[in-house]
Amino acid sequence: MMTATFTPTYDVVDEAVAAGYFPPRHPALITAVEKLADRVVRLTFRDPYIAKHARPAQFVNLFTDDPLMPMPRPFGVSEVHGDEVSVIFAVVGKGTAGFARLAAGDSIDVLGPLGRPFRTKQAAHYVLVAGGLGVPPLIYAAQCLAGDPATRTTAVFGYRDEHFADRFVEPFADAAVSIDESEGNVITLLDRLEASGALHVEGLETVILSCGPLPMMKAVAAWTAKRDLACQLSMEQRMGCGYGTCVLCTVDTVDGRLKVCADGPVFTREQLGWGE
Amino acid sequence: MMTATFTPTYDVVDEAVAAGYFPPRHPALITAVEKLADRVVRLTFRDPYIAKHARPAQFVNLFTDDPLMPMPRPFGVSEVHGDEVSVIFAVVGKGTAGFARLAAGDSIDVLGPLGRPFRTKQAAHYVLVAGGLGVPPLIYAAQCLAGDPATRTTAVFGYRDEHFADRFVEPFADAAVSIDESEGNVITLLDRLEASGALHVEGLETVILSCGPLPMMKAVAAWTAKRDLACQLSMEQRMGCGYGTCVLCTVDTVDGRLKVCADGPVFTREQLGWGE
Amino acid sequence: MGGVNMADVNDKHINLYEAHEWKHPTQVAGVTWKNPVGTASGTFQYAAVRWFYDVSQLGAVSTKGCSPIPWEGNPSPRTAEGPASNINAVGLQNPGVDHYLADDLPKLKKAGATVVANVAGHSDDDYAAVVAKLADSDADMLEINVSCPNVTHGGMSVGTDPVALAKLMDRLRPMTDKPMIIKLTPNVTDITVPARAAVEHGADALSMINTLLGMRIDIRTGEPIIANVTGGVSGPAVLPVGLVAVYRTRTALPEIPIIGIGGVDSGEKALEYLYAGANAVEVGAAALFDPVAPLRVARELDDLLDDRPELAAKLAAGETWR
Amino acid sequence: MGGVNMADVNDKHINLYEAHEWKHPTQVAGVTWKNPVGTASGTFQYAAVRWFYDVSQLGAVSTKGCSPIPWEGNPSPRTAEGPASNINAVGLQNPGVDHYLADDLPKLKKAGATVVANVAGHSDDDYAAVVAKLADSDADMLEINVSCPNVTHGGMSVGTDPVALAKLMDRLRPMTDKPMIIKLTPNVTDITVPARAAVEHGADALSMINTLLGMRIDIRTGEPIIANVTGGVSGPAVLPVGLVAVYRTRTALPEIPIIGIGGVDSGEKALEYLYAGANAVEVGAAALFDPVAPLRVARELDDLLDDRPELAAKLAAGETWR
Ligand SMILES: Cc1cc2nc3c(=O)[nH]c(=O)nc-3n(C[C@H](O)[C@H](O)[C@H](O)COP(=O)(O)OP(=O)(O)OC[C@H]3O[C@@H](n4cnc5c(N)ncnc54)[C@H](O)[C@@H]3O)c2cc1C
Ligand SMILES: Cc1cc2nc3c(=O)[nH]c(=O)nc-3n(C[C@H](O)[C@H](O)[C@H](O)COP(=O)(O)OP(=O)(O)OC[C@H]3O[C@@H](n4cnc5c(N)ncnc54)[C@H](O)[C@@H]3O)c2cc1C
Ligand SMILES: Cc1cc2nc3c(=O)[nH]c(=O)nc-3n(C[C@H](O)[C@H](O)[C@H](O)COP(=O)(O)O)c2cc1C
Ligand SMILES: Cc1cc2nc3c(=O)[nH]c(=O)nc-3n(C[C@H](O)[C@H](O)[C@H](O)COP(=O)(O)O)c2cc1C
Ligand code: FES
Ligand code: FES
Repeated sequence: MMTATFTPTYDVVDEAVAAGYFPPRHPALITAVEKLADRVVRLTFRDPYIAKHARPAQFVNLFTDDPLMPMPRPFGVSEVHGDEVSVIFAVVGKGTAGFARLAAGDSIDVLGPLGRPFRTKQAAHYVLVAGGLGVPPLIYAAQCLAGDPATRTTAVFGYRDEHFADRFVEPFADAAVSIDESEGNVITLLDRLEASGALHVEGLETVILSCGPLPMMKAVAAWTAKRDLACQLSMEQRMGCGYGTCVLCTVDTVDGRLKVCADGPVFTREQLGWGE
Repeated sequence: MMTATFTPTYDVVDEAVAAGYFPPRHPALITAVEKLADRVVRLTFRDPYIAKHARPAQFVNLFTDDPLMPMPRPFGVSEVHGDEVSVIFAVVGKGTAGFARLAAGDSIDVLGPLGRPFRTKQAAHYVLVAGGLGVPPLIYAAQCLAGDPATRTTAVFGYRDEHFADRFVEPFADAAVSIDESEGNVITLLDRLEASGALHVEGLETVILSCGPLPMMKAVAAWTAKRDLACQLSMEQRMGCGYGTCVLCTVDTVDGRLKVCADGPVFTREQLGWGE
Repeated sequence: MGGVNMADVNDKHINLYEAHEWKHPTQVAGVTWKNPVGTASGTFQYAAVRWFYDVSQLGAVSTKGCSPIPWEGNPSPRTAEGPASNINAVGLQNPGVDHYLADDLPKLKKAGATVVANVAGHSDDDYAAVVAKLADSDADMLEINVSCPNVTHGGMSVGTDPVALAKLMDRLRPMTDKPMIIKLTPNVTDITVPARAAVEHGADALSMINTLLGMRIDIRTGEPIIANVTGGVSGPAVLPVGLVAVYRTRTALPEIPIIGIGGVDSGEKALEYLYAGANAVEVGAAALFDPVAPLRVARELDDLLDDRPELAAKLAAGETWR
Repeated sequence: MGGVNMADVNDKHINLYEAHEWKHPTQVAGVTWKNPVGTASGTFQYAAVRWFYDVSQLGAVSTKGCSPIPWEGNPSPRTAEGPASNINAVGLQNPGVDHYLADDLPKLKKAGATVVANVAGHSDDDYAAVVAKLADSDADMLEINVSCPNVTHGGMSVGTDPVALAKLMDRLRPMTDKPMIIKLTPNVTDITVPARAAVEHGADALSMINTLLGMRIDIRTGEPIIANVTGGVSGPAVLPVGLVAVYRTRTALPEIPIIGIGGVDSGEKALEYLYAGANAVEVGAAALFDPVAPLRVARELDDLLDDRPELAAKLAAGETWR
């Protein structure tokens, strides 16, 4: 009842931008909510600013409308179509349970895009290695790189069971393979790709971009270290603000404790001191 | 979004009653919300249990759906039609502001009916003296007494400006007069009625039932004391629970500090030690 | 167009009025509670609650603070709302221990409740007078409230002073064999200090937390809303403060039974207290917002414990998670 | 069918990006703030906030606690959510006072901000080392944080001990003429005791409250969510506790300037602090949930003070409501 409905009396995004600032938290109109798998949901909202500016591995803070849960919920952008932005999330707690109950026509408060993206300027063969709910930034990386003739992308996705994201990444990636726990994990796939020569693209360096559970990312880092492949990892940490003001989201790096939200979420294997 | 919508998966009221208990807090469907005057709203909800059991001066706790505001908001029942219950309230703070934004089709959590009603068993001429937002219990008293041929009712309502409740009480009361601050107050009216002889009904004792701001009720008590008329006053106090468990809602009486919610809200002039 | 409607995302329906076999009892200082959920003192009056549910279904009921003679408490208004909280300044109004013994207690025992008799005092003599009368009563446990923030003598002034608390304990302890719970205040720097004083001087159990000192101001008048100016904050907002009190006390005093209180309004929050090291919990302000809240919490917890057999077994044996 | 749609019931639209003439300044220990709203230390970093608004528009900005050398703070996770609150256990991670003097402070001054430099320490020597370096800096005021609950030495251990606090004050006071604010913790029985110690030993102003000790437990694992186990609770939930701290301190120490902190996320809540006796307020956790919250609070308050000329006049003159 006291829920904010989507009746923007003024456009806070435009006003902020016109004054030379980054948009503050503001409501966005939800255009679609779909269940992808057991407790996995894809939510799309209309936000021209975020749609225009978001880069792969950047995330958005979503806010519940329950004031008992005021903290930001960060989610990686998974796709952008026109001025619509999608995220894919797992229902893990009360906040995501609430988001899963939303429907097209509702509104949701957002802040973003936040964080530093994967570095993908270089012409390369980007191997997009994701596990579980690490898929969103890599779907979006595939989407952004799809337009770039100088690069190649291969998606390597590992799931617990349902392959819920294959259909989102396949239209964008040059190649896509996936696996679930009944068969193995992303390392199984990487080994297979290596054996078949599919990792190697003539004239292009192979760069691994990865996101997923910590043990998976450590395994990927180790795997790439052995082969001396460049490896960028998108990290998660509990956040206070998501925009760099509170130092609540640190990760231990060789340069000390850095903010996942503002120094990351993307760190190189070398920064994390992994797999050496 | 996390707002409880009215999709009762089970009927908590029926289950409680079947088990021999009073219904706990439960959602009710709102059927109408109307603005009566500046910052004065009439809200109607469907609640067969409350509709059946409520007596005049009993109240219902309404709850906001904002968990930052968990405390009950008590409101006197103003009318019952079929299984629909109305309250009339002023927008004074954030809770009532939220209630004013509700619309038919929304749901609201309620608990009730609570408190002890006016005692109206006796055949009498009930003079219903209300000021401002004290009108609801007296409208309902008029409604309940309208069916009783052994009683007469005269409504005496005082307003700050708009006479927003006359049209609700007039169908029920045998006589109704009202006034606003530009002209005087309820004492002005009582004096006029007395002078015209309209307070006196052959064979019936005159009993004053009153509700309104404290200074008004004290003036009414003094007025009735001088004339040795019976006077029942419906009191207000900030409440914690509304059903007698917390002792947060006391009023000073000659018998000590009593609970407005469970010993009242109706107290006699004698109990309050007023107007002696 | 519609939102996702996942069964497991929706709240489970529990019919509170169906007969229920309690699956997971607990022990507090040797007293068996049929489940780990009680009511918190001051938010439970039998005369009010009996219309809403069968009070024997709770783990225990802690009754309103009881003084040697009737107390009238503080003037009104006695309450204000905080963000996700209630602020109360009852000031321990109650009809006195004789009334309690003649009326509330026998009715509660007749109804089958496990009764924790909460004891209030303005002085050591007051506490002693009440304990003397309750010593041979039917109450199952005594809970000494040395933590009320709304009285100028006794209450919190004892609970924040370990020396005064030890002295009080030395006086009360020999007076009864009944399990004696000491109820502590969070308005201290380190709650383990009074906790230790209480335990070293004979407390059988501790309950915590009582309310946090707080107030609100009416911006229309610029004046405090509560007549007594300040009151005690309770309800959802205080949950993290209650949890830390239990956790730290459990760490400092591994053996003492603890009743966790503060902001419990769901089985999940009750469970947090149990994981923090409590033997049981009590539900306070939540019962003001919905009379049946304590019973609902108990039912939700009973189901949550099904999936946690190790914790459930410990509780049943009078042990705790940590 | 539709609900009532009353203009006066809806929230007023304030365009934060429009140029605004501040109408109601305040004075804190002789320093003019262009409005009574600052940021609370630890929730404001210029490098992050400058993208969102012009920081010179705030009454003042209190910067992150600054230590003699860079500190790495506590391990992660450092935060959990409470009901209507944030729980933080940063442990004062910061790049040290030299970095502050070389980087943050000059940038803030250049941006036109009124700067309150917040000082952290694990020992009296630490505090003294930082104050020595800030003594001749461009900072407008110093705020000595003797109230952090997330460090084992210094922080709250000083703020809860009036003797230690007096000793620290005696050491720091002669080192600088800059207005010195002492930031106090609510994790005490009576905040007026350290407040008085600070004032009697030379504090120019007090700020309160820092965070309340709290924790959460993950019911999936049974373990504390925060690596450091406990953290500090802030945000809407702590409002009543902050108000009582200010009110009681104002009553005990009628002359000392006070900055009210804790749960401020609207002009109305800021106003409550002013009525409680504060000269100004700071906005903390609210800025985590929306970067522009401090500016919005300032704008809302500026309008609310229009209708309260007596309060506004007092603030402008360096006086307080009570
Ligand atoms: C940069 C970043 C990107 C992310 N992208 C995705 C994504 O694309 N898809 C996805 O499913 N999840 C993603 N996550 C994790 C996601 O933020 C959490 O699952 C979510 O916040 C949980 O919210 P909740 O209310 O359901 O959980 P609750 O446990 O109820 O939340 C309580 C608090 O803890 C925080 N929290 C709980 N779990 C996590 C977690 N694993 N990481 C960070 N904060 C947490 C919440 O944000 C909230 O503040 C991302 C996290 C980060 C840091
Ligand atoms: C028995 C009883 C019957 C009432 N009947 C009516 C009625 O028919 N119509 C009507 O307009 N008002 C009635 N009131 C007053 C009504 O309850 C308050 O105006 C309302 O609770 C204010 O809520 P709020 O959220 O807008 O105010 P806020 O100030 O935001 O509320 C904060 C808290 O203070 C309490 N509160 C604030 N003002 C009052 C008050 N005057 N009395 C009691 N509690 C208060 C609220 O319930 C809430 O717990 C009645 C009060 C009582 C005790
Ligand atoms: C209205 C009210 C009255 C209370 N009275 C007492 C009391 O008499 N004795 C006591 O020990 N605690 C008393 N308390 C404190 C509660 O028992 C409990 O410790 C506190 O409210 C925290 O729990 P909660 O957050 O679940 O409310 C009272 C609390 C409230 C809200
Ligand atoms: C993430 C975080 C970091 C903080 N760091 C500091 C600090 O370095 N120094 C300090 O004095 N207070 C610090 N605080 C306390 C705040 O300044 C403020 O006193 C407290 O959060 C209460 O205000 P709030 O409810 O508005 O957040 C911190 C608070 C938070 C949430
Ligand atoms: S979450 Fe606040 S700095 Fe990263
Ligand atoms: S409001 Fe709780 S006893 Fe009256």
